[in-house]
Amino acid sequence: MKKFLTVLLAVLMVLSASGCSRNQNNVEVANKDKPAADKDGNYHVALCLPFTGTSQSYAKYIEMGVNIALKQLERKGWLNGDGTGKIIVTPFDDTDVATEGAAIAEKVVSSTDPFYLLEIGSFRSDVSLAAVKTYRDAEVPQYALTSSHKDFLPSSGDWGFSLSMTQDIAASRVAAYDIKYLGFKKIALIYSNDSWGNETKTYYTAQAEKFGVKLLASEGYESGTQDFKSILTGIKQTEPELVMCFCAETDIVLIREQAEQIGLNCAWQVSSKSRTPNVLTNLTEKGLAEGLYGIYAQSKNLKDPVYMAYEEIYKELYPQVYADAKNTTQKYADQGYNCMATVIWAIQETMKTSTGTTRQSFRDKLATLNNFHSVQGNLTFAEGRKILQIQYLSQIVKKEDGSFAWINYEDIPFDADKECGFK
Amino acid sequence: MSLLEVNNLTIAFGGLVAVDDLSFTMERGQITSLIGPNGAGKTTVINMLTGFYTPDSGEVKLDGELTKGWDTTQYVRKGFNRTFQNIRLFSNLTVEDNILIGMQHRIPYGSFLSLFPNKVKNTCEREAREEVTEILKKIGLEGHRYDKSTSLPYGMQRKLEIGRALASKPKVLLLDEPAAGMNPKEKVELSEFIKSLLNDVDGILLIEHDMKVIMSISDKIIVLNHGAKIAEGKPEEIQRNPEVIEAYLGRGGKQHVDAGE
Amino acid sequence: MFIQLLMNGIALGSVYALTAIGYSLIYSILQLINMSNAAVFLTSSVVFYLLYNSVSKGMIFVTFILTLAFAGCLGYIIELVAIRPIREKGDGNTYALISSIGVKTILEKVCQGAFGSEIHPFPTLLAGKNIVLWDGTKIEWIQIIIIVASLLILTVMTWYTQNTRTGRGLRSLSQNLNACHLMGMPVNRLIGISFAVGSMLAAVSGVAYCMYLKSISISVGAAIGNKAFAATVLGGIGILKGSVVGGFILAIIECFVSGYGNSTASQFISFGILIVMLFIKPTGLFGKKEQRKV
Amino acid sequence: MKNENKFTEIVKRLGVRHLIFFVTMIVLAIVPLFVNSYVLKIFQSAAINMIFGMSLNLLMGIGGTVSFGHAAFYGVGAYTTACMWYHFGWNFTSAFPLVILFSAIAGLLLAIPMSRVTGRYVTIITLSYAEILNLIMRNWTKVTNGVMGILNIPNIKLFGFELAYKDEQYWFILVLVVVSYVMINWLVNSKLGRNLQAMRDDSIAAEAMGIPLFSHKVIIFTISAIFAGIAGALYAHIYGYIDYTVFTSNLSFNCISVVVVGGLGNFVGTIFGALFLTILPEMLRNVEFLFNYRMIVYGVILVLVMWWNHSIPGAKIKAKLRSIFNKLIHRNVESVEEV
Repeated sequence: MKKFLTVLLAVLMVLSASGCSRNQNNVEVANKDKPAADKDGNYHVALCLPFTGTSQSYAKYIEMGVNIALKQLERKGWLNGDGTGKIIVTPFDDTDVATEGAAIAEKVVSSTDPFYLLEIGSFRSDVSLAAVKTYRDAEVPQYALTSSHKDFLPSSGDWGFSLSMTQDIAASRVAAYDIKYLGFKKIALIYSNDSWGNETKTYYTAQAEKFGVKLLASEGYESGTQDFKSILTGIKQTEPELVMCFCAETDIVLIREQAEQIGLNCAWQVSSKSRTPNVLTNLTEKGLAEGLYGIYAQSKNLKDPVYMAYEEIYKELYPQVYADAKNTTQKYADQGYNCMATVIWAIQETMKTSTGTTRQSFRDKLATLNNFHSVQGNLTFAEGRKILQIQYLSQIVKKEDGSFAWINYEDIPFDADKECGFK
Repeated sequence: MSLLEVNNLTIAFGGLVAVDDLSFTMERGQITSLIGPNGAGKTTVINMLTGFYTPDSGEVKLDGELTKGWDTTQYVRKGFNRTFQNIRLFSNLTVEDNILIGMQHRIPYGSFLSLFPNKVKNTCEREAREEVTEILKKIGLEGHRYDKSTSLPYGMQRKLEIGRALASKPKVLLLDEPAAGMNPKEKVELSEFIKSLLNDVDGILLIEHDMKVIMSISDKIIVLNHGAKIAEGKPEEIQRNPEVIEAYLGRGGKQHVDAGE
Repeated sequence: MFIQLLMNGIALGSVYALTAIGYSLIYSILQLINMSNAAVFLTSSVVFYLLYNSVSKGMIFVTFILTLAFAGCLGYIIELVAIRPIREKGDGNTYALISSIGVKTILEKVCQGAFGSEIHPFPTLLAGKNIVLWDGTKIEWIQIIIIVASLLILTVMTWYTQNTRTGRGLRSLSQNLNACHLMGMPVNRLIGISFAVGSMLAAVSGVAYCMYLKSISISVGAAIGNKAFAATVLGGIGILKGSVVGGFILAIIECFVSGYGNSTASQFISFGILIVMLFIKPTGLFGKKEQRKV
Repeated sequence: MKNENKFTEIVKRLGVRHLIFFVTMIVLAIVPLFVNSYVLKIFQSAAINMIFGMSLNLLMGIGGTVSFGHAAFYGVGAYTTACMWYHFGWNFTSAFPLVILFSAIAGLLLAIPMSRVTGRYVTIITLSYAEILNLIMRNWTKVTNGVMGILNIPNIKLFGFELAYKDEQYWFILVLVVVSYVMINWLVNSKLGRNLQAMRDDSIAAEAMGIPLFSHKVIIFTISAIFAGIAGALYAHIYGYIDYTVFTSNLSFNCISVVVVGGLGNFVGTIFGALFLTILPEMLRNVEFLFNYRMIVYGVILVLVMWWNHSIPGAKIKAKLRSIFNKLIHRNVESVEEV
């Protein structure tokens, strides 16, 4: 038995040492220049989102946005205008788990039939981060539209894209609005203790200190916490004027409810992540909606023709979802639509060029996105492909007919970037 | 100097005195039996002699050496080993492995040497397996070396358990009702077998209910009742001792025997 | 502040206690930790919500009864399908435990599929009314109702196991399963009933918790399962009284620490106490030290 | 009865299990030559799960302790090698001794409370222990970079020779699988291994035979934790990104399923268990209608496997099958001391 064993070990050693002589099936060096269209001219896009698990609703909304953009393109006769040149989206479910994201990346990167032009997703930053190495090594564009982790773009080489602001700008602007515009001095902070929440806390606190305001309390809670009463009781002692919440929409509803239960009366603010119709409907039913501040990335100009066309198809394809959200479109659906719209634009631009649409040409074109007329105002990829979006203060106000709605203060005489010294 | 000295051993479980001021001695080369009705504290004595229970008071001397403060591993290393009232074999291990476990403290290599193949480990294992063959011959289980211990019939399992205890070459072998559940023919065979064990161990403490077995092979008998020693002596004396009869047969039985005299 | 935290702790403690009784009941009978209990907690809350919005529009009490019935059947079916065949072969409980993990995955994923990951408002009893103490502490009536309910259920359960025939049957099962077989008791039916009762308890605590939060989302059962389980062991596994006291202690400590300290520290402490406790007195607060039967 | 014994003796000496193991390893070794990098990645994670599964099987199958927190040691191994790279730039080989040391310490720390209590507390202690370690990973920001996780962990460097290509990495993991299997079998077929199995079957009888229960429990926990730590370190370098969300109780449950599906105490079974339970979710990913019911099918399979292996109706069917190739299959461990 011992002889048998040593023979086997020797075989394995030889195989691993002879690594360099095998065929190059691991890293598709040449793929980035391969024309992305398959034999009948269609382009394939991988959509990797948490279709099951605790963020499945967000995944559903993003997919809706993508489908609306595709339906619009279909009505215009697809890419070539004559019904050919379709874009085929293949969904993958990463169940919000990092290892799943990495496994899907491997599948997308190595698949030759269908040959994917790019990958859209995933929803949470750490799932996208788990896959960034694979996409970078295989040189496949990774469009993590909702990833705001500061390490995502730098570590993705030049193959990563995102439609979310990184927190160093976004969180600082929120601090500018709260302190400089709304004039709050006594501020307490609640944040979810994950990579997103932690980052927002760091930049928000730093910016507040720059404005000479020291936070009364800064309470992080472990994900999965549902009883916030004790944290809120601690905060109530500090008698804050404003409580800033960097948390998901499920948490803010609980926090607002329980704050009411323990009699913590002050102003409340959420970040763009929880400025959603679902928060509006939940809080309205509990009578706590009035006055909640929020942040809205980009302006949703309801009269804008691009938005009107998008809303038309939205109502047509998803009437129930539209009605549930009190006749407004979901934020993540807008972002999904924008993402797909930019992809369609980049493909159409590169189709005309000599090399045709390849991963490399698509990536180079997409990186030059400038003042792209999207559903949420103009999108521009600044240096390092950082997205520059305008952020507006937003609030739930009571309309004449007694109902509540999110409104954006777009025309206020206040420039957050100047206050934070970004300009 | 006697092999084993037990002086004023006492233990109580939450007020109930299980063994009350028990003293006796065991001589070398003898089979000493411990008898008494159920609940007399026989098994508790064995548990105290193997370190499972620590007595409230009293002391035990093995070859003059005090056993105070020993833990179960020291009891085994110093020369105690036992079988159990209801058989406790290692169900997933083979017959051979069960016996190897019995002699594990005599196999002279530690956990570190167990982790990789080395000469010391190989030689020790080979010698141990040879010794297992001898023990298997002695208990008549040569053919079952690689069978699972639970697949053996009841009588063989009993013998295996004794073989396992033998494998650790104890000075004092404690047998807890070895003959339980056996038919008369097996009992006679077992008595002979226990008698033959005397040339492997220094002394045997036997707990048994079957009077035929006790009377046929015991050199000295100690009778317990409610944890206290009520009689000690040769088998013939014990047979006629009135307290013993009363303890066993109750008051009525005593007159009957007196009448029969 | 102190009283507010105390009240938070007591209310949360009663939810832990209710779930812990479910674990303790099944553990005391089968020495099996029923992992699917946390999933039943979630499923029953989801079923309550769906029923409330569809079949028994607005009638909380009717929906509650329907949910209890559903949970009871679910518990019985889980035992019948996933636990009984494995338990009867007698290979030790590890395998029944793994099967209950399988059931947990199934139930959780079915709920996630059916319910989506959004948060929805949940009906509650005596909404909006609350008592204001002298130092401004506000106590909701729902908190008091839950505390009363958990103590009530504890007394009912102890009375049930002491005096009724099936109750005594359940207790005798926990002493010696095989002996009950010999006595001709319908062991399988009794174990089925104990699973059903355990699941109903999980349903009650699930609905109570959602009423306490006045909202429901699919991550509602996640944290509670582990905490209730820890409470069971802290109080002395298998002892109903122990799981209730263990639940209250754990919750009160958790609330005080996250009130004065921060929520991360409270998680450290609640699990840390458990391990320290097991180091000092492994059998838990009410467990008796067992003499090793050799 | 006579010839039957002779045959079992031959089988025992030849070790049919080792034969099956080495044949499987040969087959797995040639896989990279036929398969694209996606499937190769699945086999890589299957190989890592083999080491992780064997480490738990050592603890459960041989040591007799069901641990619900094995992901904790996996995490300690992963974070040790990642932090050594993140703070000091060490590569895999230089961090390896530390991986072994810290995993061993983590195993030791769990062994102490574990050996003081009876079986029924096993579940809650291991669960809480893993939960505490996860909290430490999440909040010790200075060392583990906290919730942000550690990114861009480089490929494995073996004495300066970087394993850049996937199949090289895969073969390296296979070598470690073989080495782990061999070392574990050395341990199992030794005095220590026998003593541990005796403790597993009946701790009172084992104590009566003079086996020091506490020290043996500590040894088995430490060794099992070391192998789990090695698997974690491999995960860190192969996937290149780790954070606290990876090392949760789900990972521990998956590992328990791998061990139990493969058969307690049966290390070749763990190899197949790891293969089956790593490839299965991937296969389900492609089946269109099963799209988001993947995990439900996983749960159903878990229940079915338990039903197949350990239930009376399942046993009846298996008995019929067993009578067909009765001689070859070596029986697994039937029962474990009460949990």
